[in-house]
This record gives sequence, structure tokens and C-alpha cells, in this order.
Amino acid sequence: MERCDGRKNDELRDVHMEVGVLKRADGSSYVEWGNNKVFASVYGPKEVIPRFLARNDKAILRCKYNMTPFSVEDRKRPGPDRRSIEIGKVTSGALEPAILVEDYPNSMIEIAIEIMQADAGTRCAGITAATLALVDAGIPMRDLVASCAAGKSNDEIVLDLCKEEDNSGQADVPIAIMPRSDDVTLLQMDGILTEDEVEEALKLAMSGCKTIYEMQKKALKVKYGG
Amino acid sequence: MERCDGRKNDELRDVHMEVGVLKRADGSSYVEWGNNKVFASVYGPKEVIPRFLARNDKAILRCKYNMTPFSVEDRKRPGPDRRSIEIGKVTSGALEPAILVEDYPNSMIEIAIEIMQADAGTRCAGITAATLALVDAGIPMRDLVASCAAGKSNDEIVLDLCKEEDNSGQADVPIAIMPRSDDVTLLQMDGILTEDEVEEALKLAMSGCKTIYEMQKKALKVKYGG
Amino acid sequence: MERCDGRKNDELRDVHMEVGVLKRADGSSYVEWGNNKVFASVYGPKEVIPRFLARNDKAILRCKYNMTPFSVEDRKRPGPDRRSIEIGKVTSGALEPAILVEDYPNSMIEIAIEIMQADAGTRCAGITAATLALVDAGIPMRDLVASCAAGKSNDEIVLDLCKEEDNSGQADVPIAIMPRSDDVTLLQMDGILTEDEVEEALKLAMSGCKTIYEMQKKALKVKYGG
Amino acid sequence: MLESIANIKRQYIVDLAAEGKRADGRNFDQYRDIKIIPNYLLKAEGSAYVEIGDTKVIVGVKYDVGTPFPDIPNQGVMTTSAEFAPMASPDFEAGPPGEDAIELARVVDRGIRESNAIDTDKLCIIPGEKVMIVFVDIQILDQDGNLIDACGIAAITALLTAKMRVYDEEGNPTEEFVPLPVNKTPVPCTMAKIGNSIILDPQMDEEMVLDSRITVTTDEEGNVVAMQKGMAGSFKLEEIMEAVAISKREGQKNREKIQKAISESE
Amino acid sequence: MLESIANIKRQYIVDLAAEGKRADGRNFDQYRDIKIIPNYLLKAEGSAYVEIGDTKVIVGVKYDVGTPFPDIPNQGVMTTSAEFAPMASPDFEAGPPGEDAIELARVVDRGIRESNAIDTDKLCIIPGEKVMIVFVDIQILDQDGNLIDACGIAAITALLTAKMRVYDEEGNPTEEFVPLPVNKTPVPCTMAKIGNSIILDPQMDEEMVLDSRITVTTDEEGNVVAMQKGMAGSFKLEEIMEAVAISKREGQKNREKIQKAISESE
Amino acid sequence: MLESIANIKRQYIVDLAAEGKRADGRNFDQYRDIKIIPNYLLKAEGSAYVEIGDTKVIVGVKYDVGTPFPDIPNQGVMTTSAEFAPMASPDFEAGPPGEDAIELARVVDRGIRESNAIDTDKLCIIPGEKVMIVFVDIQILDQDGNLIDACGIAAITALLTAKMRVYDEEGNPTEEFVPLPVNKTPVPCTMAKIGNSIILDPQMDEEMVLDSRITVTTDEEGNVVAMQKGMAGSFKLEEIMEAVAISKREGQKNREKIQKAISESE
Repeated sequence: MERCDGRKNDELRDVHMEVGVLKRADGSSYVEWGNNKVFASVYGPKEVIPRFLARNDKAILRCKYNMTPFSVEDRKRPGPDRRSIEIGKVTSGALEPAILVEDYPNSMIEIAIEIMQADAGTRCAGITAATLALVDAGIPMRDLVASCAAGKSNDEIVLDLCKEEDNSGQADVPIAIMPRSDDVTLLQMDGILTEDEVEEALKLAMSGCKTIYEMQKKALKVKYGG
Repeated sequence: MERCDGRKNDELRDVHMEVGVLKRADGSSYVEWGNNKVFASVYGPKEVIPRFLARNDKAILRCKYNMTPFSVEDRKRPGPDRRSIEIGKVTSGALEPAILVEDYPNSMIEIAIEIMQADAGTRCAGITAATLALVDAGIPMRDLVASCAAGKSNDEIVLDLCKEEDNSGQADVPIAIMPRSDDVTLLQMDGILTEDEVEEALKLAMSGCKTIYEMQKKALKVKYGG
Repeated sequence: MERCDGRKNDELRDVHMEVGVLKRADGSSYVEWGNNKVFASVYGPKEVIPRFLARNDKAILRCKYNMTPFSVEDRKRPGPDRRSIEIGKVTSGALEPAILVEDYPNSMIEIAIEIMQADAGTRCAGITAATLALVDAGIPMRDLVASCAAGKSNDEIVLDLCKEEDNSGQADVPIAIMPRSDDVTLLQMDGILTEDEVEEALKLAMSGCKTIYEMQKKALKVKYGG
Repeated sequence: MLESIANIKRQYIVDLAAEGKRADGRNFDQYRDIKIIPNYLLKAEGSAYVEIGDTKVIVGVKYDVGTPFPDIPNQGVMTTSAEFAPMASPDFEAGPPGEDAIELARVVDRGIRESNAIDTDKLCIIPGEKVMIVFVDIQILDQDGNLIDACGIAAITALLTAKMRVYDEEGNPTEEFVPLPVNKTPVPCTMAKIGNSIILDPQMDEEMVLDSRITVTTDEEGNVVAMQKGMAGSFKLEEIMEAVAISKREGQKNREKIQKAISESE
Repeated sequence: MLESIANIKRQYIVDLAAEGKRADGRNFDQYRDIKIIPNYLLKAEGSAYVEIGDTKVIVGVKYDVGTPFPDIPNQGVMTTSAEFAPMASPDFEAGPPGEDAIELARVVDRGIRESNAIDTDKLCIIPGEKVMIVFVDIQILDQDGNLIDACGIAAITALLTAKMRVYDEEGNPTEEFVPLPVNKTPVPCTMAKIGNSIILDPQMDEEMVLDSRITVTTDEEGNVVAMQKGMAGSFKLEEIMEAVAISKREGQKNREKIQKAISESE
Repeated sequence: MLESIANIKRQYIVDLAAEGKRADGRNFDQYRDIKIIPNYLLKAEGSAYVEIGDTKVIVGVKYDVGTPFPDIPNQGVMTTSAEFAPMASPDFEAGPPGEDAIELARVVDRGIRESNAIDTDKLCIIPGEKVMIVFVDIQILDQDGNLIDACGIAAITALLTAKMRVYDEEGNPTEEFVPLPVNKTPVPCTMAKIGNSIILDPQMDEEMVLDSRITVTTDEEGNVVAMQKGMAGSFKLEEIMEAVAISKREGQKNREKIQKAISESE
């Protein structure tokens, strides 16, 4: 069975990445992933406000994921909803393992992800973009974090579901990894999968993450050379 | 005229009390009063946050009364409404006279009352439960606070209105007392009563409080012996 | 063409001012302007809370403009709406140039304007009232701030639009000035005006401000003599 | 520091009270001067400006048309809100009503509601579908003590003078207006307990040092329609009954002031 | 200071884990005692009280009638909320749900929703107009670790025992009640990674020092219906697959406990 | 400390201005480079990406169907909101729009509304019942000064390129789309007063030290359709009239840039 946009089962949508697109932010990036359009910014390390959140053993991460009102089919009310808050939280958990937070006690790193256009896979695009913004901000990292989803559509395990596949799909498994160690730092799943399908999907998603990883390195090279 | 549940005019509903039912809270209790199911907890004395609320002559009390969404016939939206806020305030005023707040300047005692099931008389059950939780938390007290309502139903002054009596009732007078001194620390009233009926209701409610007081002492004895 | 209330084009509505009408506020005033009824109060200079807003080179101004729920035809929900927040902001900007804020570093001056009855021109009445309250509070000022609007109605530039003129009107230009120097400290405009009409309206509004200025001085004299 | 100043002030007022005196020379059971201006506003359907001493409040009554509560389909709805404008006191903050403002509004509301002052049946336009919602909005201008009584007097005065639009049988608005159907004049009387003294109409300085507070709302027939103990502290049974007796007597006097002010304003 | 105490505690628990031990003597893949009381409440249409060790939660199910989402006009709606009452932990604050409460509610919700446990077609009263809204409200009483599993078990138990009012063809309520159409029993199993160990059902002290957390929700057919990695930290592919295997096995045991509790309560 | 650095910066910029110079070499009445990308987004019915120098904003236009205001039953509704995303500036906070975001949205809105740019009669679907609600949502990406002009240009560009669904006589949606009825191109021009100088299009550093700010919005006929003095400070009458003259002239240039960008994008 052919996929809605003619891709092969292990093929990503077109992905375009740009680093350092904003002036005010300490680090920033722009990612286009299929029809997703995502900006990410990083401010910090900076003073923790309010103070009582500070930790003397590491920097704290604050990650805000936001969808603009015009990013989706029916206008979304401005401001955070429960989905956005959850995604902000798991994104923070996906990025922290890669950041040398222990080098910046009593400080805070603020990450913002703004979805200008949403078309399935925004959280993966957001994590991918935020990683570029972290590097652009000069935050020292163990590895990049690359994110990608696999899913089940028409009874097959496929890479990087598009909107139509996501809507009618049988399962979606977004993950993020640190590619050098294959450590999985984001894992969510909804739908119905057998144990074997879970493993197949994870492996496929990890291969997708590695492709994304190469693109991230290339985008950083465009900006910083080397 | 017989009461809806066959009780005599000066008879309480079945009341069951348990002390020390939660692990994390410094003090806790559970009270079943007719069909009311109420948990109470106490944390403190602890640091006052935010700081500017602290007083150097006494501990401050913060009392949160909350009804769960499923405690009433029609689902209640989560979060405080105006009724809950008022009851939290009068509950705090009912308990403070019994607490040696002057022994703990610059500190805060937090009381939470959660109504799991509501069936008329939740504020009296809540004050009764909170008192047990305060003792369980080791907060030094002048006396226990025992609470009970009297009201007017079918033209008679009766003790401890049940839901049907409350809905069709002519007046409700919830009070709380420190039984050793007969000091009234909670007093509310709505409905229509003559001066004489007010006095009759107050006396009946005070006698109900004294029955509650004996049960409180018994419940504490079950937990702490003595 | 005659104006709705029979006024001449350069004629103000009846205006009545009173200084020092409240006990608790450091300064206060009451202004009736046509059917507008406006109270203003000033507290300060006082400690800045929260602290991080304090500036070591000047006092900060906080200005709250509020319409009571019963001030308008259809009941207004209590609490600030976007219009009130904007008017509070431009009012603050209209008053600050007249206040010797540099004499009170690390402090705060709080201004409250309460509209009890609204009938076109509330922001001008509010600025006029707030100025009287500032003087009443003993805040040192370079000059009074007098406010008045001009507008276009029935193709003519007229002073101080009333409600009917405002609703059907072609333009409204509320301004405030420091009359001694003719410095314009408030300027807003909506509607459609040619460049020449803008100038004509501004000049007419400035003349209205000067009439208001004389009334302000008189009201202060009634209170303070001199 | 602040607490020690408060303690000195407290001691002064307690000592005075022990001698049977008050700082402003009033008797224990005496109100400050009360000023009532009905129909204070044009845009509200009913309104009143009330002063008790230097305490100043305004109440406005507005209507809206809405749906009834399912369990009382043929009754209109009254809702009471209080706004503690930052104007009225250095202690008031802008923002959603705090617990003091909520308690105030609810105590005022309860007195009116429980006395059945408003004939809510007459606020029904089409049973189960359309009823009148009566908004009683309280605005505090100057907080110099005893807000409850000032607001309670202002609220019932505003309701007693309010006009209500008549709706035809199809539920459409007509141009006719009738008085709001208000049949009673419940009046709250608030007392403070300071040491062993019960004093009526506490002024701000007294309010700041009181041990406890009690409000008793009575109607013209001498019935008690609402009571509320406020703050910490406690009352003996006989003190409560004393408060009830004072409230019946002084509430009646205030009721007459309301009626006089209304009849003079007509 | 607080951090250094936490670090000492952490080291102790990590060292224990390295020796294959836990502070309370459990095996790595062992739950604490689980207590399930279905039909705990009268006023809720379905309810359950659940303890896992000292963690205590209550879930209540209520209905309302509302309009369906435009894109699924013939399906009812389930919505899950969690309240972290200040009672349950010194770290919980009153106020709108924080991100932890939101994540908890969404993970519980996802397991039920994605397993198609509720036959939402049967919650439709009049297509496109009137459907049942099922509210699953989670209340935490005592937070001693592993809220997700306690709440997940309580939520599905409450749903499995819930009664639903029958509506007639015109969409009017009848007096008849039938069980809520729940066809599956999805059960979440949560594990913590501490050092290199994967431990099931983390107790509070373990939760405070964990590196990462993983929840796998399975159904009775052994399918995985939801997964969630929580907190910072990371998992290897094989660790995830180990977690899946443990969840299938232990989830089935908990499912049997739920069924036993329900059948005993009837 | 922060204030003293600001004062040194301020003195530098004021001194420059006194010599007729700006830090980036522009003339007083000169805009930075302006980049306009219409139809920037797929999911919005209209959209534009605008850069003025390093200031970057995106505006999206979406519709919904709603009920008209009772007093204008046959007119659609436009509503403008601005979000100061924390991305755009270290000074922006997540949370509900602050007073700066509200003022920005209202000034942009006023220019469009007061110029009658949108023929709101044509947004009526069924008079008194169903009208189109046009949402103009402003998103700030990078705040490097003069947000008002960037957002004003982006908003009118997004509206000018927006498509609108056609509804049939019964008020049901058809599959036909027509351009949104926008007849005018109001353009705001914002100037800062620094010392005695009026400078157009203040860059962030200039904005931080300005004494006062003025925005004049003009239409293609040279009419003034909105004005707003912002911040503290003051203007002389002749300065206001100078600002009006500059706005007419430079607004026309920006209007041509908008039209060019739109025609190139088609």
C-alpha cells in the first residue's frame, strides 16, 4: 500500500534546518519538517527567577512549547493548553540528558519552541530545533539530541507519519535519542502495538533520528563551519 | 412529625472518626458523618511562604476547604469557588482560638479539608476532622473544637439537618465550640428564626457539639491510647 | 447643525470637581463631567512591591483605570479588560511627565481611577481627577495635567463629544497637556481626519484643556485656599 | 515592628473599652453617622451611595436575561459581588476578589436571600427558559471599618429603588418598567468583641484590634435571617443573644433611615 | 543543603540497587501491596479507592450531557483531570494543575483512550447534537510514589463499575441505568531507572532519586497501548523492551486484582 | 547599576541625535530595511512574515463563525491579539498578554478598524445570527524595536491576502472561497522623541532610551485614521504635526512595498 505522500516506509519527509535565525535570543533555529514550521530559541544560562527554584548542583531547564493560534486548522486559543504543557515537560526531559547542566549550578536555561504551522510530528521537530538552538547559544552538550517518530499505518510500521497517517493511524511512537550512545531520551507512544511491533517501530524511529542527526550537524556546519 | 431518616429531634446521624490515616501529612483524619466523607490534613508549623505574610507574634493559619468534583450530585468544576473560599475562612476562624498560635511566631500551619462526598453539614464535619488532624500533627491546643449544626425543619428545631431537611428546611445554624469553656468559635445562620428559636437552636447545637467532642476524644484514644 | 445637547462647538459639558473626598487614600478627588462620575485616589510614594520593579533613578507610577460593572448600559464583568489596561497605561504616560518622579527613587506612586458612571470622555475625566488626587497627596509636580477631547461630528470639529456624538461620530481625539508649557502628554485618535482637521482638533482640545485647568486650580483653591 | 505598634494601639483601645469608652466617644451600641443616597447613578437600574462615618460604598443593580437553574425553573436569580478597589484602602490589591471580599459579598447576599426580600418568582420571564438575573455589585470607595453594614444597607436600598423592565408573554422586552419586587428590608448589624466588650459598628482602628466579629441580619418582623461570626476569637451564648437583641433594635433604626432616604428621594 | 541530603539518600538507594536490593526489601519487579475498593462513593456514577503501599488515591466518574466534537459527531467524550490536593504532599500547592498533575492525567487518559476501552459510540444520545461527557476525576490523598499506576488502576476500576443513565430516542433521560460500555482493562506499569537498575513501582524515596521513569500500559491481549518516558535521563532500547515485558506480566496480575475486587464488591 | 549603564547608553544616543546622527547611520526619517512575505503560512487563511531590520513578526488570520454584537447585527467582527512570546526578547515572559502586548494589539487594531479597511457588512452570514469572526493573531519572533509598525504592516498584508469561505443563503458553508473584503491599506508609522529629535522607526537601543513615542496611522488618501502617544514624555503641537507629515509620506512608501510584495507573491 502506498503512503499518502508517496514516501517509502522508511523515508522521512523533507526537512530543512537553519541555525541562528534570531538576533535577541542567545541561540535560535528554524526547522521546516514537511509542512511543520518551527522556531526554537534559548536564553541562558541565566539567573533563576523565582530564586527558590534554583539548585546548587545543576542548571534547571525551563521549556515552553507553544502552538500559535494560526498553526492549526481551527484557530487555537492563545496560551498554554494541557497538551502543550505536557509536551514542554517531556521535551525538557528529552534535552536535559544531553546538556552539561552540572556545569552551571544555580542557573537556568530557558528554551522556547514556537509552532507556526503544525502538520504531525511537531514535538520531534521542536526537540530537533531546540537542540540546534542550544548549540547556537553555546551551551556545552554531551551530544546532539535528534528526534523522529515511527508509527503504524495501514498495518505497516512506517517512519515519520504525516497528518493523514496520524489521523487515521494505528499507533505513533515519537522518540529522541543521543545518537552517539543510542540513549533514548524521549519516548511516548499511543495506539495499539504488539511487543514485536514496538521493537520494530523503535528501531525504525532510531534510524530516522540518525538521519536527522546528520542534517543537524550539516546545519551547524553551515553556520559555524568546521 | 417524623424526620426523614427516622431520627429524634436531638439525635445526630451516624458519625465515624479515624485519626492518622495518611502517611505524608504531619497530621490527618477521616470523618464519616451520615453520607459525608471527609479527609483532613495538617502540615506545619512550617516556614511562611510568601515571607511577607509571616507574623512575629503568632503562627498564621491557612485553611483550604475543597469539594472534589464527584462529591455532589452534579459534577463540580475543580478548583475553589466562592462558597469554598468562605468556608475555608470561617473554618480557620473557628480553629484558631483553640490553637496556641502564639507559641509559633513566624510560622504557618496549613490545614486542608477534602470533601469526598457531601450530604449536608460538610463544614461541621470538616472542622471536626481538622481538629483531629491538628492533634495528630502534635499542634498544642487549648481544647478540641467540636462542630455541629441545629436547624429548623417542619417548624421544629432539630439537630444535624440531613440533605432533605437542609434543602426544604427553614433555617440552618452551624456552630463550633471549645467544649471545656463553651466558647462558640463558629457561628453562621441562614433562614428565618425568631430570637427565641435562635437561642433554642444554639443550645441544641451546643449539645450536639458535646456529643461530637466525646467521639473525638474516643477516636484520639484509639490512636494514641491514654 | 445643532449638537445633541445644545452646546456650541467649542463648549464643554458641565464639569464639577472636588478634592480630598476620601479618608484612607493619601490623595483623592471626585469629578463629574457631563454624566461621567469619576473617583481618583493616590497612595504613595511608598515601598515598591515586588521589589525588582524598583528603579534607583525615579519613582515608578502604577495606574489602574477601572469601570464598575454598573457604570455602563450593559453590565460589565468585574475586573480589567483590554481597554481598561490600555487606558491605565496611557494615563500613566500622561501623568508621569508632570510628576517629579526623580525626587523619589526606589518608590512607587499608585493611582486608581474608578469610573462609577460612563458617558464618553472617561479617560479625560480620569486624568483630570488623578491630577487633583496627586496634588492632594502632596506629590510635587511641575504642572497640573489637564485633559479634554475634541472630535468630528456632523462634519464639524467640536469640543468634548458626548455619548451620542461619540457613537455616531467621525473621529475622537482625547489629549492631555501641561498647560504652562503646552506639552501634550496624552494623545490618542481614532476615526478619519485630514491633516488639517487633526491640527484643528488638537488646537480646540488644547483650549478645552485650558478651561479644565482653570477649574482644577479653582477646585484646589476651594480645598487648600491660597 | 508593625506588630508591636498594633499591640500598643490594641492595648489603648482595649483599655478604653474596659472603662466603657471608645476612641471617638461613641457608646458601645451606637452607630456613627449614616448617610444614604438612593438613586445615586443613572446607568444602573437601582443604586445607592452609603456612608457610615468615613466608610463609603456604592452599590449598583443591573439586570441581564439568562436561563434559570434547572432545579428552580420559574425563579429569577440574584448574584452579589464585591470589589475591594485599591482606592479604598492601602491594604487592598487589584485582582480577583480575595477571601475578605468574598465573605463580605456572601454575608450581604445571605441576608437578602434568606429573608426572601426579592420575590424571585416575579423575575421569571418564561419558565425554564428565560429569567432575570439581578446583579448586585458592591464597590468600596473608602474602608474605615464596618463594610458589611454599609454594603448591606446600600444593597437593600439599591434593590428597593430598582426598576425592572416588563417582558411580554412571548418573552420580548416592552418599554414598560415596574419596581423590582422587593418585599422586605433586611438590615445587617455588625459588632466587634474587644476584650470583654461588645461594640457596635466598629471603626477601622477598632476593627484592626478586635478579637472577633459578629453580624446579625434582621427583618422588619424582628426575625433573624442571617448570622456570621467573623475572624478568630469566640463568643459566649449570652454574648450572641445580646448581639441579636442589639441588632433587632438598631437594625430597625437603620431600616427607618433607609425608608426615610428613599421617600425623600422620590 | 537540601541537595546534599538528597545526594546522600540517592547514593544509598543507588548502592542498594547495585546490590540488587531495595530499601523496603522488595524485588526489582515487585509491587507493594495493592488495595482496591470499587464503588467507594455514593454520589459518583463510578468510583474506586486505591492504595499502592502508602500511596492513596480516589477516582470518581461523573457524567454530563454535552455536544460532540464536530469531527466525531456520533461519539461521546471522555475527559480526565487530576488534582494534586495540598493534603497529599508537602510539595503540592493549591492552584490550577501543575505540569506533573497534567502529565499524570494525560498518561492515565491515554492508556484508556488508546486501548479503546470505552465504546464511545454508545455514549451518543443524538448524533451531532447530544452525547455523554464522561468525567474521570483523580484525587490524590497521599503521595508515596507511583501515582500513575495507582491512578490508572483506580480510573479503570471506577469506569468498569460505573452506571450510565439510558436516554430515549428523543434524547430525554429515562429512569433506567446500564453499565458504562467498557470493554477493556488497560493497566499502566511504571518503572524507575536508578543507576543501571530498572525497578518496578518506585516508592517515594526512590522516585526522588530516580534518573528516569518509564510507564508502559498494556491491555489483556498483551498489546502495548501507551508508553511514556518521564523525567530526565534515558533508556537503552533493550531496557525499554525489558520494561515492556515486565509490564505485560505484572499488568496482567494487577488486572486480575481489579477483576477480583470488582467481583467481590458485587 | 543597570540604570547607570542605561544612562550612559542613553547619553550616547542623545548626543548622537543632537548631532543629527543615529547609531546605525540612518537618517532621522529613514526606516531600516523592510522585508514582507505574504502568504507565509498554509494553515492560516491569510498570513505575512515581516522584518524591519532585525525585528521579525508573523501575523496569521483565521476565521470562526459566531454571533454578531446585538447593536450591529449585520456586521462581522475583527479581533486582534498579540503574543509576546518569550522567544522574542529576554524581557518577555510567558503568560497572559501584559500591558505592552495589549497596547500593541489595540494600536494595530485601531488603525485597521478606524480606516474601515474591512467591509464588515460582507462578513455577515445571517443577520443577527451568524457572522464571521476574523482573528488577527500577532506573533513576535524577534524584538529589535518598533513592533507596532512591523505588526501593523504584517496585519494588513495578511488581511489583504486572506481568503474567505462563501456561505449560502441558509448559512451553510460552501466550497467556494473569495478574497476577504479589504478595501484600504492603513499603515502605522512610529517615531521616537529623544531629546529634541524625532526619529522614525526606533531600533531597540533607541527604544530603550526614548523620552516618548508617537504612532500615526494613515490611509492611501492621506487621512489620519489613528494616533497614539506612547510611554511617558510629551510632544509639542508642531512635533505632532511633523509626525503626521512624516507618516503620510513614509506610510505611502511602506504601502507601496506591501502592494509590491503581494503582487510578486501571486
